[in-house]
Amino acid sequence: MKVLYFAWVRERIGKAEEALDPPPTVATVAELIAWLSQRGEEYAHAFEKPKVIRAAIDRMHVKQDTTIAGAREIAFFPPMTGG
Amino acid sequence: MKVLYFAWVRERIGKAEEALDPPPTVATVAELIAWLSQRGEEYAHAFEKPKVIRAAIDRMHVKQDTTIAGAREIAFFPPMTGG
Amino acid sequence: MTIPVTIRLQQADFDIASEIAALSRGRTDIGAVVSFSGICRRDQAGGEGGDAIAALTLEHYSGMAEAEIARHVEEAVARWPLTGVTVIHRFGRIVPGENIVLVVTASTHREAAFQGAEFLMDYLKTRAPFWKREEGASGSAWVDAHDRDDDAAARWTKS
Amino acid sequence: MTIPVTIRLQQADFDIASEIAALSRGRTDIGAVVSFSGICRRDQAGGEGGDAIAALTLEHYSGMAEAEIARHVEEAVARWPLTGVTVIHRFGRIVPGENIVLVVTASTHREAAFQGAEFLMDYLKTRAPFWKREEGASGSAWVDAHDRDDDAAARWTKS
Repeated sequence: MKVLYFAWVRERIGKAEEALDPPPTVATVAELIAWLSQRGEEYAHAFEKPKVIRAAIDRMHVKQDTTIAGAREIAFFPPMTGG
Repeated sequence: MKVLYFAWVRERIGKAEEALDPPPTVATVAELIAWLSQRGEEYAHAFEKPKVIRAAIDRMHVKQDTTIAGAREIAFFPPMTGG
Repeated sequence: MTIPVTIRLQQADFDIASEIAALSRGRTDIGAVVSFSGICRRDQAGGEGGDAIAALTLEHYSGMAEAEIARHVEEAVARWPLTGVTVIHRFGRIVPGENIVLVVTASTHREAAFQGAEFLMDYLKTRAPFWKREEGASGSAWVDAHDRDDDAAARWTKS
Repeated sequence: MTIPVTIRLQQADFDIASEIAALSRGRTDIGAVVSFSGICRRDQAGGEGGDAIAALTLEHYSGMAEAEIARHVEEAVARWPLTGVTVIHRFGRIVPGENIVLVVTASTHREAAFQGAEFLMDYLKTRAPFWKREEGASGSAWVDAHDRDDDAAARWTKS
């Protein structure tokens, strides 16, 4: 699946997107965040406060208990500050 | 005092303004309306539903129980429909 | 603090863009500008499905209208942190598609700009001394006041 | 009924006047047009009295932002009798005094135009995937989300 990062999540991780293939035990958005946090210091820093992180699956806002099965594109970002 | 009429009050009375000198027994706006209604058919027609009539003294909205003592300019008109 | 306030009653049309620009040009303390323009519709005010109107004629109480609008702009400025207000109301004959009224409010924040503009429009609809007469195919008639406009205006009354 | 809807995300500035005109030109069924323009302020978003900012940079999630805004415009059109909606949101670097966002709503009646514009602005502030970064004298920082924007957005939730 394609994973996208925006704003300070992107800056901390140091990239805007990557292709990832998490193990099948990673079933939900929250589990994906936990799995990503193990991938290195930059990920641990980006996801240090997981409750702050917002997520979208295939360009729709989702809660962190949402399953990631079938997702083609998952995005992580801070609370939005547009307008 | 100067008395002004607007919209259909003006049309029914047939004039936009006039100078009037009501007797001292006419103390309030409501009493002035009653006194005006006696001045002819056109006035009776304009003021046939006195509760609908709005009034201003010296360019401020007033209720009909307001005293007219000291008024220089009194205006009568229907409910406003601007905007 | 004095803020820029423009109040104009005029027969001529107005240019919304230049009025918005005039409130915000060269300023960096304004975060939000709300404009409301009221436009003459072809449908009769009386309801849907009525005769089409050919024009509106707006009568006003000159002198009182300016003073009343100014008082209500002052009240809006006292209630919300506005950084500028413009109110323009036309009078005379206006055909469908033409502008009737413009309110522009500027503020640091959007809530104040929206609330100030709504307050002033509700006021103009119910208390400003203007009267509309509609010209239709079957003659002309004064527009009746709407209860729902009074209800809208009543929500601003401090209890 | 299909109504004119324009949604644009762009780096370039926009012209408020032509957007308002585009929604109302040649139509005689529109009685009210509300426009909201959000402008980049020199004060920091963090509060009064902070450092002045030199610029904002707006990042967005291309693809999601357009789709999300379109869904919310559809919701606004379903909730209020709107006759036209325009939403323009800029991205990239924006200096104080420049436009950031524009919402224009047209309707037969003013209440719908005001409510539709406020609903869309509250949505854009809280749920549209845009992020602001401020450049100041002492470096640059991402803007924090405001609780009061969330509160404003929450009032539209149907209970």
